[in-house]
Amino acid sequence: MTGEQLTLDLDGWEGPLDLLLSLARSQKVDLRQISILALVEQYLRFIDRAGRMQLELAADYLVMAAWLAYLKSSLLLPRQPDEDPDPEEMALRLQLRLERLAAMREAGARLMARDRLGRDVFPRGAPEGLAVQRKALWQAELYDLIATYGRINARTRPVMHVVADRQVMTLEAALERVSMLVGSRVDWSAIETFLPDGTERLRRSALASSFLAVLELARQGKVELRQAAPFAPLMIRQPA
Amino acid sequence: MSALDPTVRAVEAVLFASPEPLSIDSIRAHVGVEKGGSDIRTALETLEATYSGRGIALVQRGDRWHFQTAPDLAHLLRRDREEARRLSRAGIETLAIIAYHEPVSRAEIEAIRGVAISKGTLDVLMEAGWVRPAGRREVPGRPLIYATTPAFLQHFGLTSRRDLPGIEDLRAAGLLDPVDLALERLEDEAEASSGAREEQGDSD
Amino acid sequence: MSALDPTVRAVEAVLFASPEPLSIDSIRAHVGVEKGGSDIRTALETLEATYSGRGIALVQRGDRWHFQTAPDLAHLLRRDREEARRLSRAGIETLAIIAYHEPVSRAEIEAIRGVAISKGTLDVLMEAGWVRPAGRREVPGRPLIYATTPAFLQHFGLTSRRDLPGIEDLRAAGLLDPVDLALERLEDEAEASSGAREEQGDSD
Repeated sequence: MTGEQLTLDLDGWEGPLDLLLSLARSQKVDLRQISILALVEQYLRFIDRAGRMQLELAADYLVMAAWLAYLKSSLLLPRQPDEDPDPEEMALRLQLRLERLAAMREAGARLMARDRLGRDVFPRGAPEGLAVQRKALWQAELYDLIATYGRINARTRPVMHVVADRQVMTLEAALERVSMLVGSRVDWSAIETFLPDGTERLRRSALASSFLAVLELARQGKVELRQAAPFAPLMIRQPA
Repeated sequence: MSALDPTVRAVEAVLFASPEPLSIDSIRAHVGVEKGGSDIRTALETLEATYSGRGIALVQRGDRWHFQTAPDLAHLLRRDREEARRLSRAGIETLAIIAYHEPVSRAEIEAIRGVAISKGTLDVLMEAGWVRPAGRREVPGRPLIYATTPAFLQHFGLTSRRDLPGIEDLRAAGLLDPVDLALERLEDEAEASSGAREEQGDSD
Repeated sequence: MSALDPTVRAVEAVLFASPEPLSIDSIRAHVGVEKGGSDIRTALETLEATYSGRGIALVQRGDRWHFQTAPDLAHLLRRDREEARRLSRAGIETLAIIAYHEPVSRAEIEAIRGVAISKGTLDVLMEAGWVRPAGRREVPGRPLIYATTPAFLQHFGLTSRRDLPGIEDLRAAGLLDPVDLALERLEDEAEASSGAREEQGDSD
């Protein structure tokens, strides 16, 4: 069989489908009438020979071989009703793929054989060329003009920074104040008693920074904290 | 040649001077409307007929027209024997698949060829100016799809994709349909014919 | 055209495809001797007569021959086209500054704008006919100063420059609002790069 005479130069094949197509061609019949079973045999023999010659086969050739071996056994064994996948359908599917590849291969060859520009037919060797001289009609709208001027103005106008009067107590100030006051207290005192007098805004800021300050002091072991329940007063004292 | 129709002369001159194929619109942009002249399309038809059988031919490629030498004179003109860069087999098949199936995704090309296409293959086709990305397929993953270009038609001497060799036969034979679709159709046909047989059987 | 003489066809194709004018010897080197064909010189004479009065002509220059488009159609090969083009941001800023501050020198424009202006920007405004040089400032270096033209007023539908809204009007209209400054800076950058492309485009 011609299939056996195919050289084993696997570099020449573009994957298992290509090899299968070449083998199918060797059956010298219309692809619609090839014997899939014979084709499978051919392929498996080919792969087997390659294996015996210790040619390294790409994984996809082996995957195809395994699949074809499975297909072959399914085709030969008595058909199980409702077998899935249907082996006849698998064989048909393979045949359809081969037909499609063959069709495109032939189409490619016919395409390449056409009278091609620059190889068989030639355009004018020295065309004079066509030139388009563009004349711009400049467009702009009044709105764009004045809006742009406004933007330039906004962009280049001196910018004055006004810093609002912010009533805050810094963490440093709070640390200092709490450290100082806690020494003069004998018993547990609520955190609120450490805050400076002032507006409500200042007291809120002072509460936040004093809270951080007592956490830090507690970490350093300089104060003890106690809170009976969530949201209960936070009590502070110097360690005994 | 008798043709002294001013539009015919003008179209002839513009097409000769152009380094690339021209659409009717761009021809008109140069030629303008000559008084007493025929319209551009008529002029093109006149020229096509005038040059028929000569050493030069007027041809339509896609929606563009250009002059080129007659194909049967290739032997006089082929400048150097070796073809400028031969396309690999993978390149030729990929180009054929794109041309006959366009627009087509990379996965679809690979399904037909049965192998992955190397990155270089599509690059070569795009670099040659024959293939271009043509948007994305609106399916999961939104893959890029590819199609041929006007330069493809020009290079291969095709008036349109309908001129692709054998495309009508391939379509009629279902060979441009995906395997799944072809399989469905075969099953439908098988069912229809077995159905027909059954009916015959019933009527006996 | 009747010319189906093989030599005439061949000479026609060879001359058409050649990138340069060809002598009779080099034509013969390509064409060879066609059986039953006329000789090269006769073929050239036939072609010369054939193309007489058409859009292209076969001409002899020294001892070389080539095709060229008919001289009276040269105007078709160069065509003017008017294109509406929008002023770039640099252009409109410069125009706005000139309109509000005229007469104004280039250095003054740059000082107000806070960004240098390229030479092309003023050229475009002058090409558009909206800006003109209006003498020189009598200061060291005697810089050119610029002012708007009547065509400027006409294009923007203004009776006089006094029709331009003043700074207070702009503020009231929210046009002095610096909120979109950051956005604007981004746009400037985008434009600077597309502007570079435009200038390239202009040069062809």
